[in-house]
Amino acid sequence: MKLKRIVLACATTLSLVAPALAQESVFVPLFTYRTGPFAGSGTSIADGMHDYLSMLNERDGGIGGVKLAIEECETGYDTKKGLECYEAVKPKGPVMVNPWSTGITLPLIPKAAVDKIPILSMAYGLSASAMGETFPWVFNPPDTYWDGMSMIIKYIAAQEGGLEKLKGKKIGYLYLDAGYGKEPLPFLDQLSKTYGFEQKLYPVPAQEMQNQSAQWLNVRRDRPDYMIMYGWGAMQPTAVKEAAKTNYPMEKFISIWWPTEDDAKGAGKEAVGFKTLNWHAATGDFPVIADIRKHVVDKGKSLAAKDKIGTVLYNRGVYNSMLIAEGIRNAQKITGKKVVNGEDVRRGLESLNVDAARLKELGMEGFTGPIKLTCADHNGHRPTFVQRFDGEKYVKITDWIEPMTDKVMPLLEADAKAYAEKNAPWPKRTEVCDVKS
Amino acid sequence: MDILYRIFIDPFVQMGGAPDLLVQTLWEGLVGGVLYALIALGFVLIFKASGVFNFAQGIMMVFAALTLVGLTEKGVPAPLALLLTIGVMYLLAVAVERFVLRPLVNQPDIMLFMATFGLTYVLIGVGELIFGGNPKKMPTDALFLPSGAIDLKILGGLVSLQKLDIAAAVIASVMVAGLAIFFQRTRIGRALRAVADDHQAALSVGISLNQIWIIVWFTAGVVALATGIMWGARSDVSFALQVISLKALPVLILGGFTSVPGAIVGGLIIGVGEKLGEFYWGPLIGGGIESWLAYAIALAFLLFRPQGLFGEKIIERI
Amino acid sequence: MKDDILLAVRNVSLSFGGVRAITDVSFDIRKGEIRAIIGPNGAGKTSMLNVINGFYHPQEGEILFHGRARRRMKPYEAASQGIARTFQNVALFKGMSTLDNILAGRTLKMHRGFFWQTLRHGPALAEEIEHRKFCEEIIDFLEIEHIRKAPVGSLPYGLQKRVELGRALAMEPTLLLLDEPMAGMNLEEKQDMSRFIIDVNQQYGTTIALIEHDIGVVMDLSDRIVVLEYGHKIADGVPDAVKNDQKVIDAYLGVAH
Amino acid sequence: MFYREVGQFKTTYAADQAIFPIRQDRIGLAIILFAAFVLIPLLGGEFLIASVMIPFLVLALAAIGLNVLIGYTGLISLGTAAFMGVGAYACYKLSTIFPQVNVLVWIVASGFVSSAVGVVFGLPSLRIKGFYLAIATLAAQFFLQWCFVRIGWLYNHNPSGAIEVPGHTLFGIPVTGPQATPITRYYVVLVIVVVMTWFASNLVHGRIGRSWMAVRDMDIAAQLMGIKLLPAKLLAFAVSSFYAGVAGALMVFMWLGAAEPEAFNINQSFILLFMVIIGGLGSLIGSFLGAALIHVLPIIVRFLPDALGVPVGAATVEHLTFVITGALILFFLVVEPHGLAQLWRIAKQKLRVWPFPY
Repeated sequence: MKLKRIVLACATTLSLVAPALAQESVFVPLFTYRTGPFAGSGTSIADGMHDYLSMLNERDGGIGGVKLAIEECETGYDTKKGLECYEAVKPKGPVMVNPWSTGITLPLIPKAAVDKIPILSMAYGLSASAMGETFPWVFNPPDTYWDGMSMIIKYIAAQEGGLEKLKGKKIGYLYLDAGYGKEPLPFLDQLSKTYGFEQKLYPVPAQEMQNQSAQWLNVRRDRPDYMIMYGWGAMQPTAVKEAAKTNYPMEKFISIWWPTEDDAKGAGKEAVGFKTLNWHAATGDFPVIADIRKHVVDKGKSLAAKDKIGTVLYNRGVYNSMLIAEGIRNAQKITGKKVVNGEDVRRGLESLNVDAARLKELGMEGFTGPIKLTCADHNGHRPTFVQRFDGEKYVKITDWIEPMTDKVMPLLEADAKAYAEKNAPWPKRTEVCDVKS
Repeated sequence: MDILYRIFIDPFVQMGGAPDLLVQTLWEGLVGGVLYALIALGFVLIFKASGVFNFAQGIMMVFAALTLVGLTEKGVPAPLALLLTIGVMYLLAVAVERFVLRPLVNQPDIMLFMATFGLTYVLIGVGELIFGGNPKKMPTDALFLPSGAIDLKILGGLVSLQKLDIAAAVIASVMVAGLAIFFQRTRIGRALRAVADDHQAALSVGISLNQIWIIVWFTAGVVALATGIMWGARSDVSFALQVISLKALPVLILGGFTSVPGAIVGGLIIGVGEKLGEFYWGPLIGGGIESWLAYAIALAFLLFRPQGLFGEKIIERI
Repeated sequence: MKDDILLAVRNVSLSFGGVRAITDVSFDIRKGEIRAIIGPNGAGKTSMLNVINGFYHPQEGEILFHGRARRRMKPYEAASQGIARTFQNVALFKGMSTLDNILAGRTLKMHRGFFWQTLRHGPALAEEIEHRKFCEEIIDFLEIEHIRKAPVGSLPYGLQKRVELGRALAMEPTLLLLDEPMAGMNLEEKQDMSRFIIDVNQQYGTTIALIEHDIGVVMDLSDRIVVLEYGHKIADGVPDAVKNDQKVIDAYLGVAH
Repeated sequence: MFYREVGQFKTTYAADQAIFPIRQDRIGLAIILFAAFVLIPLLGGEFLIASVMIPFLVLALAAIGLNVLIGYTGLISLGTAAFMGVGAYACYKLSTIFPQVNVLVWIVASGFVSSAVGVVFGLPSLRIKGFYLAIATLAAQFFLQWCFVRIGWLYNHNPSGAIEVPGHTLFGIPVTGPQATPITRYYVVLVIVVVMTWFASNLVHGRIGRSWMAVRDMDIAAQLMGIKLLPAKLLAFAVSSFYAGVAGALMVFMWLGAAEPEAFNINQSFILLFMVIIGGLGSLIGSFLGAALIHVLPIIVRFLPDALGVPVGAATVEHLTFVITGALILFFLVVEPHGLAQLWRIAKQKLRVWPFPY
């Protein structure tokens, strides 16, 4: 037992030493996963998040004259390590956490209100947490997975010439057999009944991500008119390859917003035509990226590989950090404080309003669309577009597609209510509201 | 009644109704089975010669493929990278012999088994440390592996055979044949068989056990490399492959731990069995049963024939 | 005379996949005697013991214990009827101490269930201590007090044999089977072991069947001897009779038939 | 000097049959318990309690369960995490179906559910052993994990597919959910772990423990002692799964707060196996030492370079942890196959004769 005590002693001292941070800074921890089975996606996201915030520090001296203290904590996409990261950063007074894993987000949701640390789970996590009245501390802009599904269906309908033309069509749904992939199932079911299309389900178990031939044999048998994918990590390149092998028409294969360029590239020329949703650009031709190059990358302060800058997931990291930064800036504006805390940033995020003019100031004109959150709506339900893989990169091919918010909202409301009931006693919202919608 | 119909009749109706799909399913199963068989082959080689149940065989496959891809990504021409990787596998064999097998000789089997867990973790760590954890693409063209498919218009439908899969089957057969010749015809091969039969006997004819272990582990390493290339070309090379490689374990139960033909036949049975199961029966219980079906087949097998397909009946001596 | 017989082997035949190990052997063991089974290597002696305590099930013939016939019996059933055993190559529980090995022999005599075991207080502890006392007596008897707490894996061979005997005695057997109890021992150790065997037989009245290669020891120790060769019984009787039996002499001297 | 048993004569077998016959050991145990119950909650920071101590205790409990199977009975299992999952899901279901019963009751009750499942998957152990059994337990691992994903009833059809822990109270104090302070949760875990460790210690030192070890060391001879193999092995499976199940319930209810099926994946099973190997097969203290080492190692590897002022990338730290874990396994197997527990024993032996080793 002696060894244990020594080890514990070490850990104690370390946890006491660590919070010795400069007072005049805002602490932003970044949970990242540069290791583990999903490192391929995680590395780019981590770099994008890190580089944008570093750029603000280098270029502007932080936000509102306060430096950002950025600290990465490696989760390896593992829930247990993620919680450990949370406990490790908690004493240092983080203004928010970005769990970057649904598994880590779920246990943090009830803690957020108690620890006064807002959660920004950008387009992942618990869909119902879009309901700000039930989840005042959780934000998941700009879309939920249900929004995503509705936009894919709308895109498919547009190809067919209208929602009523979906009748009698067969739509296949290939998904990671985990909470994330299964979440849209009830919604898809509802849509199929409404519009009269037939849904075909192809679950891929997490440990069989790279062994999908059985699922694709089923695809061959069922011959769906369109395929929708909610994949993750190594599941995505494997699916694209299998689609090519099965001679599935790539133009009719549409994914939610997670695949990278590399995921498609693996299948070579055959992957041309593969489509994904997105809400931001997938190139580096924007002033904001130029600034990152100038202030961070060229100074050797970035871990990112040069050719990954401006790719889908790098830009997603940038977008995520933009939300972080704007939330902090807003908080400063509302409270008049320079050094804001978690409670302030919660208000800042809730009154987030990044309009076209603000995007232009940020050097993100055309990079993404405006977003506005309210106390009731912590998501935004922003439109997305479809991008098509051209063999090298993704090219935007549609205009903005609005989600079926009218169909999604009742589900979200019901889910939020069910969550609060199952987790009774769930606290009633008492937090102040700065922006009534 | 309906449920009985769907379990016992409907799948066969489907098979008869679309024979091309049945053939395609069988083919996919066979190809998957060949890859399982190759991993199992590595196990068998090592188990026969050193009595070690090498849990790290799966990770050796990933490690070998990762080394190859990592080197080509760093700009090494593919053929040279292949040679270098083979060299790395040799060094690995030497290191394993020196730091794991030699100190643990005469320890209970279970100790050696657990040591290979340690080896697994070391290999994962070292591999990621050097080459990073991102999934990597296998440079199939540079390795002269074919791509594309042969589409056969038979059975009133289409059966599509990937050239890559055909190549995998051919390479696997060549490798098995090569190993068979190696074991039957060469001096070292005969020595290896002698070790398998009796360590003492092998020592008495003047063969160094240490050398034999190195050779066996190296051979298993090369088999692992070939498997890694094949699987890496089908999907990407990443550490997530390791969990799939565990499927070689039920193959071993079917084939027996010491039988090379057993590994191959077992691999094919598991490969075909799980594809048929997933394709025809999986949808009945929600699909995704592939993750455990192989183990269930093996378990059922264990209860009726614990010694495997080709193993000899074990008589307990007291 | 009938009541006198503890165990009877009747026309037993045993084969493994066509290889005959024992062919039509019959003999009996009387209460309280020391019965030796001898024969050259491969004569089927150990197989015979394995049949008696239920490891092997003979294809033909039967075993009567306490006059009751049985065909298929599990080893633990044999144990619960009072048949204990030592092995040719010591089969101790190597990871456990001497004391624990001997206590393991008391398993059948301990009855406190799972619930009390988890508490290890009250009845369970009382039982544990009661059996500890019994085992200490055996330890005293076998003169192995000094290695009470030592792990048996590290003990010298002679002592391991003694611990194994102790473990068998802890079962308070009615019939004790000893498979080469003196193999690999020096003269002094053999004398000790002989003394223990005789003492066990006389003090506790335990019936003993033993296999031994040292003919001298066998002649001294045993009341009656059965001789096997190639799975057949070739002689049965008191030591003097067996010693002078021509077939036995031939078998041991390797004279061709 | 102070660690001496000289002069401590045992006059009864009762004293000698005690689990800690040497007085200093009993004092040491008292000190450890004092530290665990008083010092750590008093002095430790929230991080130490929530992210080091609670996980350590939960993992140690699971490791004890696995050690019963591997270390004491010699049956290899690669499916411990799945049995933890059974406990966790059972506890979730029981506490949502009967919310009026205290959750602590269900945490213990879920152990019995896990136990029952463990016995079912332990049945093949009669016919197969060694590596074969290890592979058979993989079937349990993958099948049960599939059930956690596929059977919606198990997670009350939550759209997230995960089980979430609502707040429960004990005597008005919140013990689960976000309102429960780490100290409260720590005490709950600590009490359960201490009591269950005491039970385990009693079991392995008595008749049942001896019959397990007998089966492990020489199953043939064990049968001759009147030990029936199947009941002994099944009991080991039952007890082992019970411990794993309670540990799993504690993991979700007291540590994580919500869990997806992935929390019970095969890597978790492997990590528990490593804890048992490194800690020491067939040693309860070893289970604690192994859990401490494996759990704390990544934390140290993460913080040490920082503390020393050497910046190391987060990814590198993770990779290094893998290498070090693997190397430690090899090291212990080669140098000290009985694990940390044996080092502990040797240290005690040295202390016994110190300062005059001859």
